[in-house]
Amino acid sequence: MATALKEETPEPPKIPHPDAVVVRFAGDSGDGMQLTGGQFTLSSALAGNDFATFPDFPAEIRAPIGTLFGVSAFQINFGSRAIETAGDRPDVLVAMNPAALKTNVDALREGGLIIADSGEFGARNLSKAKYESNPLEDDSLAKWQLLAFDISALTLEAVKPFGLGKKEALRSKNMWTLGLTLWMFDRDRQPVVDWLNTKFAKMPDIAGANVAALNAGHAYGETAELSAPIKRFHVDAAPASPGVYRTVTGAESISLGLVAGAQLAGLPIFFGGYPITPASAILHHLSRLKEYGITTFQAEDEIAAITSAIGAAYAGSLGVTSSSGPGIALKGEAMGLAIMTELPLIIINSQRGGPSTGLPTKTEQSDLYQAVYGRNGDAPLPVIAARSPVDAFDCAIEAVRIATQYMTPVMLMTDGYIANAAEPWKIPDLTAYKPFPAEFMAEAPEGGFKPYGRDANLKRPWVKPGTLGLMHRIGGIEKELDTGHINYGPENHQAMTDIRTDKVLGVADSIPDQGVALGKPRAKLAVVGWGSTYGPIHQAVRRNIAAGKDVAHVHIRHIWPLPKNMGELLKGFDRIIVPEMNTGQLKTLLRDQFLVDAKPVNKVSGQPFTIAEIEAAIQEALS
Amino acid sequence: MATALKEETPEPPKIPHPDAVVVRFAGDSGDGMQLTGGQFTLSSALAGNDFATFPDFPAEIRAPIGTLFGVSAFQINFGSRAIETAGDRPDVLVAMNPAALKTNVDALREGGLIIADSGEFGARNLSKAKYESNPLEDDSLAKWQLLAFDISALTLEAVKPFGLGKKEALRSKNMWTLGLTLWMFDRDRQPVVDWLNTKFAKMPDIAGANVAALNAGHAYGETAELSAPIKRFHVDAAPASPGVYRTVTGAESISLGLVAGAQLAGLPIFFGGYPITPASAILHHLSRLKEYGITTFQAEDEIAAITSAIGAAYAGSLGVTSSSGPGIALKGEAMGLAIMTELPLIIINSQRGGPSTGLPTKTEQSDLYQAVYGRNGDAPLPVIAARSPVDAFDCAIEAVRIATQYMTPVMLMTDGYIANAAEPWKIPDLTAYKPFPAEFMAEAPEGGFKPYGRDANLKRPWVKPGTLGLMHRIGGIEKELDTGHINYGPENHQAMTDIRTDKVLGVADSIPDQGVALGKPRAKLAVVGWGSTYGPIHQAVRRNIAAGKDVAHVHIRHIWPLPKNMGELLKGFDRIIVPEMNTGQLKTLLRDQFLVDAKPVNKVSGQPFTIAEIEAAIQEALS
Amino acid sequence: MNEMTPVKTTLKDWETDQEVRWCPGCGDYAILKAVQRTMPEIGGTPENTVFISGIGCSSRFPYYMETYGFHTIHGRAPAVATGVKLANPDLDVWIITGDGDGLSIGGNHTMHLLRRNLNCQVMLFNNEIYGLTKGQYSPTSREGTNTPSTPYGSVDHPARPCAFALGSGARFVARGFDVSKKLTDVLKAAHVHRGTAFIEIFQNCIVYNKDVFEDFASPKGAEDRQLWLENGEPMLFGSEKTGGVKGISLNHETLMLKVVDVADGDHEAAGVIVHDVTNRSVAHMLVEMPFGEFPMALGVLYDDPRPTFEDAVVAQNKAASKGKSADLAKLLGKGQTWTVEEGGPEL
Amino acid sequence: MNEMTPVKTTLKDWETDQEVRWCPGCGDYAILKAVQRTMPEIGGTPENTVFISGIGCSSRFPYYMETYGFHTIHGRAPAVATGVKLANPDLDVWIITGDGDGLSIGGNHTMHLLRRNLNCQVMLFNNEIYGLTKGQYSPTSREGTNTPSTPYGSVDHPARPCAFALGSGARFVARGFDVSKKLTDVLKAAHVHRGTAFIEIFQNCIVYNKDVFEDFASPKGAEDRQLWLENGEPMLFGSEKTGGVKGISLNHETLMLKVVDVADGDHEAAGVIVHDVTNRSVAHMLVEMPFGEFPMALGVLYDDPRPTFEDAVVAQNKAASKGKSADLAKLLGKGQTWTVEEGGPEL
Ligand SMILES: Cc1ncc(C[n+]2csc(CCOP(=O)(O)OP(=O)(O)O)c2C)c(N)n1
Ligand SMILES: Cc1ncc(C[n+]2csc(CCOP(=O)(O)OP(=O)(O)O)c2C)c(N)n1
Ligand code: SF4
Ligand code: SF4
Ligand SMILES: [Mg+2]
Ligand SMILES: [Mg+2]
Repeated sequence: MATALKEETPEPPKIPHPDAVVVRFAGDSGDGMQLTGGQFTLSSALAGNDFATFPDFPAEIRAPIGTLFGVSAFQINFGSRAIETAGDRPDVLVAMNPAALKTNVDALREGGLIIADSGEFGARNLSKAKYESNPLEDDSLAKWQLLAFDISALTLEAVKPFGLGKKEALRSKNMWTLGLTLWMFDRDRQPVVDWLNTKFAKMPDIAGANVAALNAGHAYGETAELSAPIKRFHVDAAPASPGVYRTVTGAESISLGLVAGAQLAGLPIFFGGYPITPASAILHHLSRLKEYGITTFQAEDEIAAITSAIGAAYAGSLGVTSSSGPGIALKGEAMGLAIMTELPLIIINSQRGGPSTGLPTKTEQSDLYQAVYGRNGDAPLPVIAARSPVDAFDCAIEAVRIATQYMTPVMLMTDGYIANAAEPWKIPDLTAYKPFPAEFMAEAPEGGFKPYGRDANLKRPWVKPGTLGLMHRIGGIEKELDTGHINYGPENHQAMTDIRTDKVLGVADSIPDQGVALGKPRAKLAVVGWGSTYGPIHQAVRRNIAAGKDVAHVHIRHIWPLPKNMGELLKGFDRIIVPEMNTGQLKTLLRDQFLVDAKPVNKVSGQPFTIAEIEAAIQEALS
Repeated sequence: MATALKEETPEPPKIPHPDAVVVRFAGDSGDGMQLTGGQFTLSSALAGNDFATFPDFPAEIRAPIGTLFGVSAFQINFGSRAIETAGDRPDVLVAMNPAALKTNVDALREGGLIIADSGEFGARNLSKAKYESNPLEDDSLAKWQLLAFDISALTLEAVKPFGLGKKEALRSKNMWTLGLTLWMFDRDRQPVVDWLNTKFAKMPDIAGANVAALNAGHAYGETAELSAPIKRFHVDAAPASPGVYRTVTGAESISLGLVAGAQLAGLPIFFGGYPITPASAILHHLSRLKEYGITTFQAEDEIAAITSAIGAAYAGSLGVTSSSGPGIALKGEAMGLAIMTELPLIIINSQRGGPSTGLPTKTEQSDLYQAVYGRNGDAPLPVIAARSPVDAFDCAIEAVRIATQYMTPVMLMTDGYIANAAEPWKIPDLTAYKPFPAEFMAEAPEGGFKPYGRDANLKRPWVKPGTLGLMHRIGGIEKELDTGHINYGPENHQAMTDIRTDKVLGVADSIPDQGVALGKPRAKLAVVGWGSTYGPIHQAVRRNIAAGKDVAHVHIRHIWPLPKNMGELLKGFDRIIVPEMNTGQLKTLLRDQFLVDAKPVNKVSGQPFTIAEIEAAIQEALS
Repeated sequence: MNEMTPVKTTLKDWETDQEVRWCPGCGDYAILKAVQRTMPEIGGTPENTVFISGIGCSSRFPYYMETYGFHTIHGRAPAVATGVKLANPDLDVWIITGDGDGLSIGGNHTMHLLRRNLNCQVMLFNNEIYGLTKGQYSPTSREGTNTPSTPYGSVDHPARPCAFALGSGARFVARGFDVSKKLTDVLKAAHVHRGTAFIEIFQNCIVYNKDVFEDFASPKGAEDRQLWLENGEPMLFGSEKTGGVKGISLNHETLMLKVVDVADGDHEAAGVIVHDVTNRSVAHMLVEMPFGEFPMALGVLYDDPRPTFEDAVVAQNKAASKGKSADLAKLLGKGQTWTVEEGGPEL
Repeated sequence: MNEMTPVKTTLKDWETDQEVRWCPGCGDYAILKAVQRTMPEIGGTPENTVFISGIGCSSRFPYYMETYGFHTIHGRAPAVATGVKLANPDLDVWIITGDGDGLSIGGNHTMHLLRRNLNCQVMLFNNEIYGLTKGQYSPTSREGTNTPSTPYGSVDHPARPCAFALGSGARFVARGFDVSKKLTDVLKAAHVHRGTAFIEIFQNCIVYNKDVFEDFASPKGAEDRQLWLENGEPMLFGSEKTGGVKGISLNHETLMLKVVDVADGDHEAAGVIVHDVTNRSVAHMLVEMPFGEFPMALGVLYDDPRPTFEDAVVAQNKAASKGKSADLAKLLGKGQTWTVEEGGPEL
């Protein structure tokens, strides 16, 4: 997380070199803040910084201009050292209008810098933002540094040559702001210029105007009269292992992981989806990748999405379906069918705030119960959780491996934060991944064909319809051992229930032991997490260790089955806390399985944990 | 459970008086075994016996005649002492054809009596039942007493006067058999005769034929040549508290409980259902009770069933919906809506074998996870489980009380065994139940109308559309404190999540402390159960206590929230076992909540536990 | 439709204090105003009116109506409405749904609502796109629609909402569009109809499916491209100044519709069909009449009431209860009973 | 329909070793035999044939066909079939469903299957009852049907499967009944049709809805009560010995159908409609033709192919992949990248 700028600048060098800075761009939904943030992120990447971002946009598509609920924000934490969170509190806040200032300024650290477009602080916008008086003029912002000037006017001025209408012209405001921030952080403009020219290749005027605005903002930094408290900073490149890097969001990374997994398994992908925030992005990504043997199907609802994927899996494809909480709830019955018919299927849950429709654009981890326990009957399936955008890639591959090697549906958990956040990603070398080709039975084996026969993993054979001589029938009624016929017998039901249970538990034989992400295996306190809480937990634990505290960070990828050493590992710690963005769900699993006194630390606000919150919880647990 | 007849007859009196006997009627689906069992049950009731029954019919509507999977059975355990299960092993088996013998004889205790219709043991039926030779003739049945005679012929003979076709005439076979068994157990025929005459009032011939068959069977017992090993028994009346009794099945009892609960709350009932085994019976019962202010709606699917009930609750009725596992899975998303909108709704789950379509006609307890954890988001709701047909009545009333007094959906758990089993029921005196009238807000209170304002129970007001001046909007998006407007704010979401959690936990303030059904509160071993395992657990624990063992039986009605003293109570026992007809679901709840080492005892065969199985588990736990 | 003593309300009485959260320029605004304009005219009372919606931009509607409102879950509004109406048949229920909400995930509930003929109004906002989820194609999107989920264009044949409604058994089918002056008339006719009144409203999603209805909805050339149906009136469109008056006629060979020129106002000579709102065969042809070759059929296409669901349910509940009392003790004591006398030892 | 090199199979090749578990006398037996008789005639190959069903008595069907089979969950067979067909378009897919499975819980999937026009056959066993759950009324049950869930008679208006199919965009709609000799012909026509072929088969549930179709299905009086449609043939029924030959004609005033007498075989004079399977307007009238006043329309009511869903999907997948390789490294390296040189300290 960012250390305050001041601290970073005790004496010269002319340009101070803080080891991390947090900047938040906030404006109207129409102001293009996500774009601005995206380009600033890219520039940070090219500058070799490590970083993490947090886009936070409104539920409304395009809320009326100037309203408080219409504010869209993008936060980036970039540094010359490892960055795992988007930062607790911004050092710099760019506020494009009063509503953006009102909704974001309290997050700004004391002494932080506000850059505001005074041109937008007219009476109308002020009242929309519920300001009695103009905060740029009364001294309500005293505890922060304030830089206010008429960015709107300056932009109009800059783009005049292109003779655009006012509305059009003002669209370049965000580029002006970006130009200024690029200057502030001593960044190269060229990549953005190139990006603008390709993006607006068909509209040279728009391209020109945006470039002009970008340059004007940059020039403004250069030439701004010295009286203004505007300073420059240079954040050095972060140490990173050599290689080619790109930025990746969780949604991209999961999509790419599925493609990679399918290639390692040698299978085509059938993706059955139905749009829902924040899961839709995966459907969108995969829809563009047809040349990778991917068929995407936008079904009439989530039930058709999963059942079509089950049909495709039956016919020999890797079945994938994806949704968020409410949609996953609708898929529950069909998951049971996939469990009973033992077909390879991946169910991706991009979690959002619940219950019910809840908070579609906010992040949460409250679907773990649903993932592990949320079906009728004894219906076990493996559950995997990604901890970050980059981690989602390997998690997706792992999900494909388990689904195909064990003939089972697998639940892959991510969340709204991971889905939208971006990280730098060292592009992996696929040859480093061991292939796990899926096998189809092509003819009856020794001793005859048994649709529900078993291999060492208790896996049943996968037979494609179209295979000569292996015709058979499957379905959702209890199956008979080996034959797969309908069977209501007591012994058979017990035996099949045991097989379904043991098969899933057996997956634990193929996964690595649970390690400790930071700290000692037998530390005084373990902070156990899963999913997107990785960043804040990791940073908080690192700081405590640095401060000499005996704390460890355990982060679980395999939620079910749990790694075999998990019980032993947990019993080694004196105390355990489990921070979750829910009311305490993983905690239930751990207490049930291992009878360890895992104490919940819960936050259910639709916002990620801050490092400070985890630090506080650690402190309390240690006292 | 029945003690073997022999033991009951050391020396005269002429008619032995065993304290309990188990009889199983088994035949083809077409043979009317369920009817026979039902009438025998009634006669046992009128004889003052306590009893429990277990109907076990095939999944097929009418399987082809004579097939093994077409066998339908009805077991009754009746005695002169308290009876809690249908009995582990029959003392008497009535087998109407080879398939019935084949599928049921192994359950018969050694030395038990077989009554078989030799007329049905022709080559065709024998091969359908996969018998090489006729078991009535080879000595494969040696370890049992065998009474075989041509019931078909005897029936045809008896009903000749009514000049029915052969097919028609043979339909009376079951009455012949019933007549014989009534004789065996020294019972009065008149009630059955009356029942036949009313049932077939419109078809006097049929009525006459059935009565004739009944009498013939009875007479056969009287006159059977003494050589035959046929004995009579008299099972005395069981002690019972004075009052008027009837028999009741779980499905009836839940329906009646809902009606009673609605009257205590002063509300009309809206029941939205969709047929599914074994839940349909509740829809059927309620459909006949329109004069009790009940509207039943057979919806197009389970989702429409629950959402229509939510709509009705919104409009001021008690909303009720009912299904079994797969259907409950489909209702998950809508349950979230009821939780978010805080409307009174009862969701009844008549559990059956799972996962997926599973074993529709078999009983199981494997939906507890789904009930407590099976929704997206943090979505708490109270869960209640009935332990027997009679208990289901009070459970239904309790569900109505909680739903209306706390404005919350409530899940009421029963299962296929309870739904179909019959018990004697002392008809309750409704004046003994305290009314809990539901309140509707009719006008804005002091301080203005707050759709999401709270009372002491954290309950929000219930306002009927149509109420002047209280117009408001509700929905599934996170609500704002008090106003109920849409609100995505972090603090608000945290606060609302806490309120939803605390409101449900608060229900514990209104429920009795958990008691001990049998044995001492601080016993060496507690056998903790829920739902329909009550009978076998209770009997097994009783026997162990009788044998001087320090064992207790704890049976939980309130699954969530758990009674406040539960942790304390459980921690008082040295050891805890939890027998469940699932892979260990209540056990998860107890271990998570109280960190007690509750050990699972699981049976997932679609059949209830036998007392012997629980006894074995107790023995193992004590050793 | 719903009998109530007409009370005087004004448009303002039907507005809430909630900020309207649709995109600037969204067609939903016009529809909202049209409804708020309609309510006073039909003598509606806010407290007896309930707006029930699913999920979607359109489904935000209830928050902006000063009535009772229920913003339910995706696709389920018709089922919720059925419960509301059966619990209280006196309420005036309006269902607000979208082409995704009502025809994709909710298609089955829409079908059964129409089949049962619950007495309510269904306003289906058809913008041929999923607005709220940021622009994926919907079941009504035209073939080849480029969206985030169909980057190469959609391939499935679009559903025809009105044809689907008729096939499901609808007894009232109408069409309008967001900015049309005549929308209020359509809404009034829908409200007068006893039974499920299905109204497809073409709505401009300015952000994700801009102006797809311009070809007939735009004022210029409107008379040539819009066929406004009036019961008892010939099916005429076009005008002298715009290439002549035309009419819809039937080819009695093929039994298909065709466009005919109407010379000096003599529509009979031209064999123009006179609109009979109760003619189901013609209704089928009108809802499937391909736009382009034909104008867009608007207004009340079909209106032929039959008994409503809640009337039948209420009537049966009444009849079945007749002469019976809600005596619980009697119910509990039903069937064969027996008495255990005093004295027997307690259990 | 599905191209495959005809191979010789016999009825026996299509039977499984599983005991058939329907009630004795159930209409399902006859339908099973009809299908097993049809498969050899259409040159089907068991290994390329897949029967996919939901839940219900009818949905037990796949267990009795010696092909690939999937007994899925209630109402979802069309969606499962869509996945199967998109994963392998060469398979010959038959969907088996019931009036509850396909029109109640599964109505929406049926609608979207028809709209998209997946190339498969849908056999909807309409017994106007929920058989497997022991006899509750279904969406096709006639008003007043007494069942355990409607002890006072059902009150909702029944759905018309074929009308629903047409409204959903069906391009092939046919009708038959369980014991009809002509059922195999209908099945063959359905199989020849490229696209979703919807077949409503009236089926006698002897246990819970006995003989509800007897009024037209019973052999006696059949020619008066059954109108078997043949493309290009006049719509004739009845016979000289049974009160005269009759035909279906159109009242050109009301545009409604009517029954006319045909004098000495001159159907033209009587204005009897000549059946054109591609005429959608007439199809709409036929599917809604009320039985009693009219005979029951049977056979192929409508057959007018249009492009299928899987053809479009496959074509687009091909086109989009054209000239592109599935180079994963290229995909991973997409977009703006940067390189960290050797030497920088490891993280
Ligand atoms: C169960 C469920 N699935 C998916 C979604 C996501 N979702 C919300 S609205 C919507 C479709 C909206 O389209 P439409 O009904 O046409 O309304 P519009 O926004 O176009 O007005 C979807 C898919 C959801 N909220 N719930
Ligand atoms: C999700 C779900 N809901 C309900 C059921 C119970 N159920 C099984 S079949 C059926 C209806 C069967 O009717 P139909 O489709 O007409 O088939 P039929 O038995 O009449 O051939 C129902 C309600 C189920 N198995 N699954
Ligand atoms: S996305 Fe489209 S439909 Fe939704 S509010 Fe914006 S313009 Fe209207
Ligand atoms: S219940 Fe009816 S449909 Fe089902 S098998 Fe029996 S006769 Fe056939
Ligand atoms: Mg839409
Ligand atoms: Mg049926």
